[in-house]
Amino acid sequence: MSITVERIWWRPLDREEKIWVTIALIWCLGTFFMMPVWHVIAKQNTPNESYKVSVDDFEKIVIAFNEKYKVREESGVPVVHPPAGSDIYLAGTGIWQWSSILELEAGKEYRLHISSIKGGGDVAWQHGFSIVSAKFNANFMIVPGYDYVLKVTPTEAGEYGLICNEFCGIGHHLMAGKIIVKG
Amino acid sequence: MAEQFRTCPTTGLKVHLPAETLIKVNAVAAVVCLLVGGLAALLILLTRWPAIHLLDEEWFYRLLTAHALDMLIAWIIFFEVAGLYFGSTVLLNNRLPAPKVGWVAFILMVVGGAFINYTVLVGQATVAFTSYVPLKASPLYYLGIILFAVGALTAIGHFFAALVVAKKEKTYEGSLPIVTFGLMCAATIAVFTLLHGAAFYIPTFLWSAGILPHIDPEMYRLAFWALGHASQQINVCAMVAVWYLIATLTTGAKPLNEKLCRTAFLLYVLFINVASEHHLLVDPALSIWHKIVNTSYVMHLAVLASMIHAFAVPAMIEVAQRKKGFTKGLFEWLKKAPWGNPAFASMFISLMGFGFVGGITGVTFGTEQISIIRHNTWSITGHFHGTVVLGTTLAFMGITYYIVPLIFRRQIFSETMAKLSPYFFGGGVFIFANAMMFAGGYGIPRRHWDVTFAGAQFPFQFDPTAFFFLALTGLGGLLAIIGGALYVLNTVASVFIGKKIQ
Amino acid sequence: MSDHKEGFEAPGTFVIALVFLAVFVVVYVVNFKLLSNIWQIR
Amino acid sequence: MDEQKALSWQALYDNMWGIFALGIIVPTLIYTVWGLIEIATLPQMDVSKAMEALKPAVSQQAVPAAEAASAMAPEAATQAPAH
Repeated sequence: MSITVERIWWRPLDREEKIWVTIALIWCLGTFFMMPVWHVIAKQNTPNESYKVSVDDFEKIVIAFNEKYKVREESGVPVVHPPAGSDIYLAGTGIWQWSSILELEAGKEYRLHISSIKGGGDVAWQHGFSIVSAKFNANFMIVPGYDYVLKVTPTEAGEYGLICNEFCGIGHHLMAGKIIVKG
Repeated sequence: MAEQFRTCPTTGLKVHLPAETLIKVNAVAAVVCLLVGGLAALLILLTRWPAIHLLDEEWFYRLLTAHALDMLIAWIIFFEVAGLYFGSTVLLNNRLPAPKVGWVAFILMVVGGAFINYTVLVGQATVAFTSYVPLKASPLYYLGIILFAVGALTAIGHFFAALVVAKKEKTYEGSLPIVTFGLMCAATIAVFTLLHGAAFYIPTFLWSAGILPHIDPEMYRLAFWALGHASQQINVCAMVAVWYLIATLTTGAKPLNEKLCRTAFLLYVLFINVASEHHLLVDPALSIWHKIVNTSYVMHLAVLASMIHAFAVPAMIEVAQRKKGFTKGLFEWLKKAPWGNPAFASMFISLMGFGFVGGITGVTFGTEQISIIRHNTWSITGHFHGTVVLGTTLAFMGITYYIVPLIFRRQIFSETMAKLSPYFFGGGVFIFANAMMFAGGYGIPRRHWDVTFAGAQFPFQFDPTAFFFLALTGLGGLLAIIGGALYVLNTVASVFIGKKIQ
Repeated sequence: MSDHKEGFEAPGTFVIALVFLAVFVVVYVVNFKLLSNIWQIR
Repeated sequence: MDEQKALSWQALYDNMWGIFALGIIVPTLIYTVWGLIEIATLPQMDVSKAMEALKPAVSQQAVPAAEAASAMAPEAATQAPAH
């Protein structure tokens, strides 16, 4: 096996190399500019609004929110129906549950704040916020101490699953809830 | 000094004996880790296959943690250290400047690896690979990772020192050979990675020991992925270097244009590490501009690099093959390639698999907005099994068939096993990774013990098609495990009972 | 080897590369299509 | 002449420590430093405003005027004597 390198290896590219590098570069730049362009032309984008908030403060807000808009309970979990267009709050809890079942109206935009609270447990974990349905899934991170604001418009009525998809301890796989969207 | 070298009769390469011993021990440690990680893989696989659902939840998460650490960190970094010593000594007719330092590094890594495996297996560190705070493991776990990282850093420092010595003692002329140049780039990427590892594992260790009160979870995520994702970029870079090496060894090919290949490696060094952002695209706190610039490796320049390598490696093989007279049509060169040579088969499957399965999906899922539908689903797991397993692991398996005769001076125990292994492994992981990605498309989460949500308050029912892909993942995984077992058994048998080569 | 040639030195590889690019484009476009099916989020 | 140019480019690529330095500095600045600055300078959520909006709904027979006044100008309400 030869391991010597030619003395001069700096030389022009062959034709096919030039063509391929050009094609590849165009594709790479295209996929790069697609991201800012999609922010302008499309309605499915990563939200750009978030805040710092202490775990206890967010818990206070979630409790107040649930109390104010609770319409009923399902298996001990409050179902809340906030007014369309309002600020709404949802948290993953330290006992591997979701803080409420949201009941939303289709076609209305909400400012959905997501974060993590202790909720009767000892620790506010990181969670994965994953809306799942037969048609799609959408995923965001829940990080304790941070309020992530998703300006979300449920487009179609139905019942959607809400599961945790970030490992958050031993109760992780039981952490399933739902979001109800009314037509 | 002279008696510390031997000359390989077949290749004519000069081998520094202390370096040879270090290459041996690191390679053996790597294969042991692959074995442990592989056993964990089998058990996890049989648990995520809903029809079998083997382990209980506690053991599932423990073994998932162990599998990730033994594979993504231990197997690959041990092997890379062996590769770095090889690239900086044997390929350069060079010596390893301080073999004792090599032993210190090795011992640190072994002790670190032992701490990690012990704490995880006894249940003191069921925190998954990421150990996202505030999930807390015992301090020994973090200490294990720190020791491992310090050991790896020491080995990399040693590699750079060897390069300096080689240059000073003029053991080679002109530029570094492309393989060593690629390894040097991988080592640079590794230093970035391991420094970030130190920057947050040390505070996290102190937090776990009760000394620090709080670790900011978002800062932890930012720093963790500079280790967790960037460590896989070391693999990409090292794997590409191995492609060039195997292409040369098996077909006598030479890079068509070194300028192009080296520029591509340089683009890796500059930009590949920022793609740690792939894990933070749907995180709070970071702006969309930080996300877009970083997730795209700065305008996809590192993707351009991969596309260059993906062209340059088969092109150099094609040119070499055409010179041998395989000039009929477009693909005679490929049909008549040495497919019976396990190193070639591994390399070419690795090349294609990395590009078509891992690479395409990596760029696509790493697009800022597309992350919304892929983040933390099984699609991501499918993607990185396409890169790290089908790509890196298979390439490393391929080069083993040269390392065993050259360094261990043993014949490969069974030619048949060696021939079959890459096809089983490559085919298995191909099915497995793709099936995972389809399952993830239905929203099947990663790191999840039970996607039927039995016993949950509000169980969600996934589309039945998703369960077809879960089963297909299981089947593909079993095939891959057969291929992996063939490799491990064959390698171990060759090293210990293979026929000696004088 | 480096001297300029009119034809391609590695036409087979070039075809493989174009197939690769085609698959890439398909996967990329399909994913954006899937993305456009979800709720409006901004 | 051409060879001289090629050699100087090659020397650039042979500069191991230059590549090493760039490989550490570039991603550290673009990814880590920029990211840490963004996380560190993230604004605080306005908790009191959020809580204000979530006050229990006022029932019809309650004292709307005082409530409204305190909601509008909390400082003024605290200074005013209690009813």
